[in-house]
Amino acid sequence: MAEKKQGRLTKVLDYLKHDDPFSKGVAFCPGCGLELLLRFIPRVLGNDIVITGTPSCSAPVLLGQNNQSWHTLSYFGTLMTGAAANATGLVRYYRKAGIDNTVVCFNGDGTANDIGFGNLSGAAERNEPFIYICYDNEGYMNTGIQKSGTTPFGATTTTTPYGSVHKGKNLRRMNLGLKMAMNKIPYTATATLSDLEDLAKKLLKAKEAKERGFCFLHVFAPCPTGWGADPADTIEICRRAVKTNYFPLWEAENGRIRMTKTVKKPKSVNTYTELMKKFHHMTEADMKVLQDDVEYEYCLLGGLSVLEAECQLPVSVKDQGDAS
Amino acid sequence: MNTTTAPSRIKVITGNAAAAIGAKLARPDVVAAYPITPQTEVIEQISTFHASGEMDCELITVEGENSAMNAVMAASLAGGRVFTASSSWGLVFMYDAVLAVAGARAPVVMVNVNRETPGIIAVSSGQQDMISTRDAGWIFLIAEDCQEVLDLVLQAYRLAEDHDIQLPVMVHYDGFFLSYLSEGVDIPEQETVDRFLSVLDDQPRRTALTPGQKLGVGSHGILGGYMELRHKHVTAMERSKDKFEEIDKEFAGIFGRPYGGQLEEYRTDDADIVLVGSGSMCGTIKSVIDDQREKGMRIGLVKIRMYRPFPHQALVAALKGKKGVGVVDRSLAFGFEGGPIYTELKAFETRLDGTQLISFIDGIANTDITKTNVEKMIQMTRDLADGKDVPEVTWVSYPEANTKGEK
Amino acid sequence: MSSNHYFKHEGPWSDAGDPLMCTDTGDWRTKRPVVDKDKCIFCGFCAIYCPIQVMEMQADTHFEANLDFCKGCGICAKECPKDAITMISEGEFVS
Amino acid sequence: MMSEVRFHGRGGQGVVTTSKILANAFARTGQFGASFPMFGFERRGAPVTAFGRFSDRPVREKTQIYNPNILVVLDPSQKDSSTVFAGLLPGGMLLLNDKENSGDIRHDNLRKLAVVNASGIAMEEIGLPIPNTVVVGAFAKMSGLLDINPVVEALADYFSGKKLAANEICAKRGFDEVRIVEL
Repeated sequence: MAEKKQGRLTKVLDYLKHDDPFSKGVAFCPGCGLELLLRFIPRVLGNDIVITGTPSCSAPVLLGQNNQSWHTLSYFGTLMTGAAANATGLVRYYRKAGIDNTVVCFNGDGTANDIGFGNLSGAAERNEPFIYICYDNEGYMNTGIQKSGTTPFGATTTTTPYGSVHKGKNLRRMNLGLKMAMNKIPYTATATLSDLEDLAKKLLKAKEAKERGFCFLHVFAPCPTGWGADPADTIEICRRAVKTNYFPLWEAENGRIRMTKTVKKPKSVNTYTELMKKFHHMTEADMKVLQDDVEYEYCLLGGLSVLEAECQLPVSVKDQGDAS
Repeated sequence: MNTTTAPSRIKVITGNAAAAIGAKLARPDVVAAYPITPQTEVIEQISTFHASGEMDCELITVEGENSAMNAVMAASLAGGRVFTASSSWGLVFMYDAVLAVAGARAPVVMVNVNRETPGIIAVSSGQQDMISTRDAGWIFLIAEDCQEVLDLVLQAYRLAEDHDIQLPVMVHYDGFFLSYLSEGVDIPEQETVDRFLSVLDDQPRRTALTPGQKLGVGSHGILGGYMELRHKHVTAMERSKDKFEEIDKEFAGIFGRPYGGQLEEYRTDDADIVLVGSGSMCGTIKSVIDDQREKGMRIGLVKIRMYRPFPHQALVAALKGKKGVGVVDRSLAFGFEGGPIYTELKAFETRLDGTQLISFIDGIANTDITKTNVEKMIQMTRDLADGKDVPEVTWVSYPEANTKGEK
Repeated sequence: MSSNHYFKHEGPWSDAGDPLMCTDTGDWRTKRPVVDKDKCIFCGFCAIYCPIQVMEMQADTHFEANLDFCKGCGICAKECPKDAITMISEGEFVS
Repeated sequence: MMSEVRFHGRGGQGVVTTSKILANAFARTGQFGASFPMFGFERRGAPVTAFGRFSDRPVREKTQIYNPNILVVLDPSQKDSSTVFAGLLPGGMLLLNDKENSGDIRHDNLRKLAVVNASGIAMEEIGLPIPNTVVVGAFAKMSGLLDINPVVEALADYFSGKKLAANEICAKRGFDEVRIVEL
């Protein structure tokens, strides 16, 4: 029998210092990106976090049913309209009462970018000391796959269906991560499930940065059911999203953007879209629009990450000192 | 003219300022502030107290009323004492959170400065915002004057945070007519207020969301669990009636101002006709009653101070045997001809042994409930009691509505 | 008087003191992962990428799926760098 | 006469659509049908229950179904579960989607059993193991309450083009290939 090559255990396991507080049998679809992310967070950050969640795909797991619970974390079931404001109330009282805490405001893209964007923006503007994690599955999945503000151009959902006249979403997606980074909040970052070590590091950085104020994590979390993908492809979809610059990985400390993964030879976006039925109706012309979007956002990101060093705009020489 | 109370305690301030001072004296941990006419001065005053260090609270200048209620809900469920204030469109913008607060039994105390809502843009006084949210599951209290605004805020904390109650309380007062009216108000000493509120510290601590405590709030209520929670809520609302009476007596003992609990009965003992009203209109009504009394008119006022839960037992006891009762509503009940409070009282008409009820709608959209309006209402209630033909509903300041009516 | 049968508090509080709820998700799958111990190089990719975190270490030689909860999504098989895991239809295992 | 039918399956099998198509078919014959799912969240792979009331008189009841006289089980792994048989009336019928026609299911109140390899037929005709359009054909045959034509016509409200054609074949094959066992 050939000597089995003793591979080295992945370093990611070193970050998983805490137990998985969730019951093993919970209601997420097979291959759900959200399930992996939800279990991953407390395994990295610890089981003393206070996590808030809204009616969503995570609700049947995050929120208790009568007196029974699916996990051992302290949680707060919020409304989509109030998520970040609820988290604000928690951290403000804990600060007043001197209670040490890590509050994780855990929401989908619908809450973060659409119905709850107001209080997300307010919490960022007030620099509230908690971690807001958006799991972006690009649509309202719990209600059965409707379009959201982060649904990409072209994608079909049940509210942007394929019809003879209209064919999928004809609007661009909002880039939530970039929007939040613009506020010079202590920490912003994007992350996804193919790069778990990167995700773990960013979670720990957020936990440290929250002492100085608001932290926002934009995590790309595919939904096989909603995207018409094979459940086995969830991680590969994340990998290709990064490799095509569809979902670049970066972080921003006090608004200064730094790529955490530079893709030397980015592939064209169709190597990403081919894994999901929601894109399969798209014409050449549609794909060009999507590719242009991806490149526009990536160049914007590139520009922002070198802005100060190579800024051509006139700046008052007198107070050239550190702006922060 | 000698002064009755120590001069330094009486200050001439607006209703809004009285609300802000009441909040300050209660020492809240977290205050959420978002401006809306006519409430703005409340949060401006609190911001000033906060800036000067007079108020050691976490002040959250939120981006909208919805976030105001959500922030104080969470802080309250985490164990903190909280305060916020709003009005009309702001109150209905936060309505989903208002419902969530009641469902979660978070003892939030809020001031609502009554203003016309919903549907027609009107920056003017009326109780429609209170009526639009009356079934939210909150305790509703209504103040008549600036002193009562301050006092009700303090009483609201004793009621909301009482271990047997644990319900959110909203203190209503008329925008414009009271929010902007300045009158002498006795500002209690901080120590006296601390003593009044310290009763709560001797009670068991309520359940609070604490990191690492394996406890969560905001769970699904499933079938029997949902019904159990709702039943606990309904019974707590009922308990709050007697609790409010006890708090009123204790308050009178400490601060020297008895109000009468759920209702204030003004010269009703020997009256055979009565007006039922709430809010700032009651001041005008009382002065007209005194004038009419001198002319031999046996007229009294029942002032509603607790509107939710609806004080029907107290109302029946106060009105039983009266010949005629005129209910003055400063709002509308869409779907009914008469006003909302009139319609609710009508449900108990059979327990009043033949007392006849009529409905007056007045004072909406800043219309002034003048003395002559009150005299007219009293005269119509007199005619009702004397068996004359009187329309069931009268829009006192909008005669076009009273097509059958006179003049 | 209202009971405390469903909730132990006045409000909608759930405490994790009682045993956690658990759904029989193992019954959801149509295929299951089978690990070839010889091909497995014990890298743990299957374990970190399993959404339910039920690819469990066996001594320190290889990993195996906890079939009480595995939903048969197939991520472990797809992510295994050595193709040591194959998804087999549940039909094959019906006794 | 009112039939109260309970459908058992899994997320992704089109359980709710099965009941809808039948209600649609009954309506086409001038009869009445009401179909609705058991409420709660759906997850792909998780058990799903749906209900259908079909009658020659208007259906007015709005409650779930506790004493079905007909059971339809789209997911073979649930064929022995007690919840499937809960409340079945004496003289009840069961339509089962199963690969091998075992027909070995017994229950005191079960009088008629029908088995059809709906998932298999669906794989052949539409390339997906979604059994519901085969099942509606089989249901018509087993229950004797419907001819195949209204069932096939009903499909036009849910499919079009090539998909409609393929699903029509599924319904017909269901009707023809269902094996009925009188117990």
